[in-house]
Amino acid sequence: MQITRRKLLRLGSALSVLCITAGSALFRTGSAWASDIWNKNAFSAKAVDEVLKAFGGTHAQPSSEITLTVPEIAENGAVVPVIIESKLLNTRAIHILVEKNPFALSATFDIPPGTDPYIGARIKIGSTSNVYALVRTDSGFFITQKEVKVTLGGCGG
Amino acid sequence: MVYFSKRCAMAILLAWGAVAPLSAAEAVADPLSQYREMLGGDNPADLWVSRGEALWTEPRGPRKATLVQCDLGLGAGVVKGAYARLPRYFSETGAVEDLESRLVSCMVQFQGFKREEILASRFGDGERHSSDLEALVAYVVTASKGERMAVPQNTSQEKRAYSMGKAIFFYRAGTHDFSCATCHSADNKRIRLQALPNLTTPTGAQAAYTTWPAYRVSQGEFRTMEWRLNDCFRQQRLPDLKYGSPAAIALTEYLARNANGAVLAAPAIKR
Amino acid sequence: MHSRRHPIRNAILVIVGFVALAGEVGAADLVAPSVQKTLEASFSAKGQATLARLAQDKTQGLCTHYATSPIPAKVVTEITAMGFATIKYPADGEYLGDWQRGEQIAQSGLGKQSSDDVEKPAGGNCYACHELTKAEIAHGNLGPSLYHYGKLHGDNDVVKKYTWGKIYNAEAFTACSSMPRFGHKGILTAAQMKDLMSLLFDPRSPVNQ
Amino acid sequence: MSYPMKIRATLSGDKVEVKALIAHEMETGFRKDTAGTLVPAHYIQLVTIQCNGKSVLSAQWGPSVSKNPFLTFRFSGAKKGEKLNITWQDNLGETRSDEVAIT
Repeated sequence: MQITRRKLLRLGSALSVLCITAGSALFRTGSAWASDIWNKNAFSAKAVDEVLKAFGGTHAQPSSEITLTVPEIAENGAVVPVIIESKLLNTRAIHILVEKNPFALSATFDIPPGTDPYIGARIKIGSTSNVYALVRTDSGFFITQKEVKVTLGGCGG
Repeated sequence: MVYFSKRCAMAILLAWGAVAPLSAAEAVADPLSQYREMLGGDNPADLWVSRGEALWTEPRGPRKATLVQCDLGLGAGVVKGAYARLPRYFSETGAVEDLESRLVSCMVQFQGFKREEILASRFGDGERHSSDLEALVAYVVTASKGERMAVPQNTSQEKRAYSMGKAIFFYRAGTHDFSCATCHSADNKRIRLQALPNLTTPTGAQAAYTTWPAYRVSQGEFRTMEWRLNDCFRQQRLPDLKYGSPAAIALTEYLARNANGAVLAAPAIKR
Repeated sequence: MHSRRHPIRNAILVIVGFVALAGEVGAADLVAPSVQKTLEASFSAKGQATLARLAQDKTQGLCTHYATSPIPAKVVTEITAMGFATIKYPADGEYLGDWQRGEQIAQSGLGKQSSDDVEKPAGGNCYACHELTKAEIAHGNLGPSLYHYGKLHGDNDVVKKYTWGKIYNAEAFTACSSMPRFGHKGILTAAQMKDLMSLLFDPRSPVNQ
Repeated sequence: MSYPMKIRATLSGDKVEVKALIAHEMETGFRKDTAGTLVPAHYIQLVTIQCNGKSVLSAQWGPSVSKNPFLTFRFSGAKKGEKLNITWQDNLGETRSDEVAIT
């Protein structure tokens, strides 16, 4: 049951790129599309390992070919800048994960041919936590991590 | 008299001696510089600027009028450079006005909005949603970005507002004995990790005033100088500072005038 | 740096202050009536922050008056004496409470603001101005570091009595200190102050690690 | 109702650098308002970016992407004046598209 669902989701995820490319008219027809394409399993996973599973992976190899840039200390957890660049061949997708957030997965980006394996985004981090850059290539999943300290700010109230 | 000159001389000596090593130490010591650098120039305040521009040119209010007749001090409809020259005295209202009280005056006068209604939602819902007024401020302020602060002090009213602002800055009250000066009258001080500008010096006032208004990261909203002052007084444990009130404008006059000569860098991005 | 001034500089200021001061200043005429009037016209009551908060007590009036000039020695004595007279030491003679609760009080910046719930206890917000532990990196520097406070100052009643007094009413020791008068102004309860005392003195507290 | 996005697409060399700011609440569903009521989740789930009808990036977001999201990336194969389109769709079915010319 679980496996079938995961397979379906994986298929859905792969198809989503095609659907979106197929034209914005289809995409805009209704909310049904968002809920079909959006990877609910991955986004409701609590732990980093569960997210990997939801994407159909079993193991992510630590890699120094992924550059993850985050501030060491964030003045406010509501906006934490994250830049990820992958030097791995055939990078297909980049995922941003935060270990201590209620749901680990923050964002995922599918990288089509012609687009650099480079993403800059801003995310919320509830409290001091490891941030992960999880990269999917044709030869599997790769990962790197860095800690971001989230501080209390200002006058405290 | 003798005392003051000696004290000044000592202060100058200390300052000269301290500047070089301190700034080097500060660069290393500021643990938040990397965070701020990464946020860089990509400021969500831009979203309010386009909203505000549309609000400025759209016919709105009971009179279906635009704000292009509004005189922000440089003549009707002139937006560019206006913020760098505010607050100032307006003879037609007989008062010193800051940008925000001026915008309210114009919205009432030309568009027929009710003052109480504008003020009721002056900071949006006070939490997550900025108001149209704040969006207008974003637009007008951005039109002065890069200009030098040149707040006039030609009238007795402007001079009175300045000294009143200074007096309020040092006024200690409330359950916690705080005044503005408690946190903002010494160099290299922090609350938690946030650097506190010394607003009694030109350098400090310039750095602070030219980076407000700002996109406030903690709220995800654009916030104005009136908001900044209002929230400072809240944290001082004082009652609610009225929008466009004599005290709000006097303090703004004091800070803006102290910032003269500096290049306006607002809207900035803040914690 | 509780004090706005260095002690030695303070002494110089005192001498000069005496010379400069022509007559005595009463609390009533310390701040220009126009300032009071402007403030009253510019604020409205909100939540627990009523307009009464704009009125100054004598200490606040004196400190505002001398905010940009030296405080005369006589006034320093007056302020510290007034402060000292307000201090109430624990009725049961016990200065200590629970350092873990103390840590929470030191972290919290809530209390007495127009936006705060009156039913909820206030915090001390100690970290806003003081370093206390190595674990909390987000601490201010308006006040001195209190790291190793108990370890450095010893575990004796004289130090405890002084520290209690300092938290209760800092004006008793430093005229026009930036530190709120936590006991005198009813910001913290006696029980909360005991918890803060433990945070400072308990050998198990992270302050003394 | 939503406010327009702020998009910049700049060609330098053979690469187009895209920087986009999107006006959106990105409510997590965990936050309480001042009255203590839980604010329902409201966040962008899908973002697709196309140039000349071809997808140059597609993203899925959760509620932990910051309010008023910012996104930057680079792609090649486009010329000045060509149109770049960004479309988002959120969990409540709201959607918005904005377009800029590459400069």
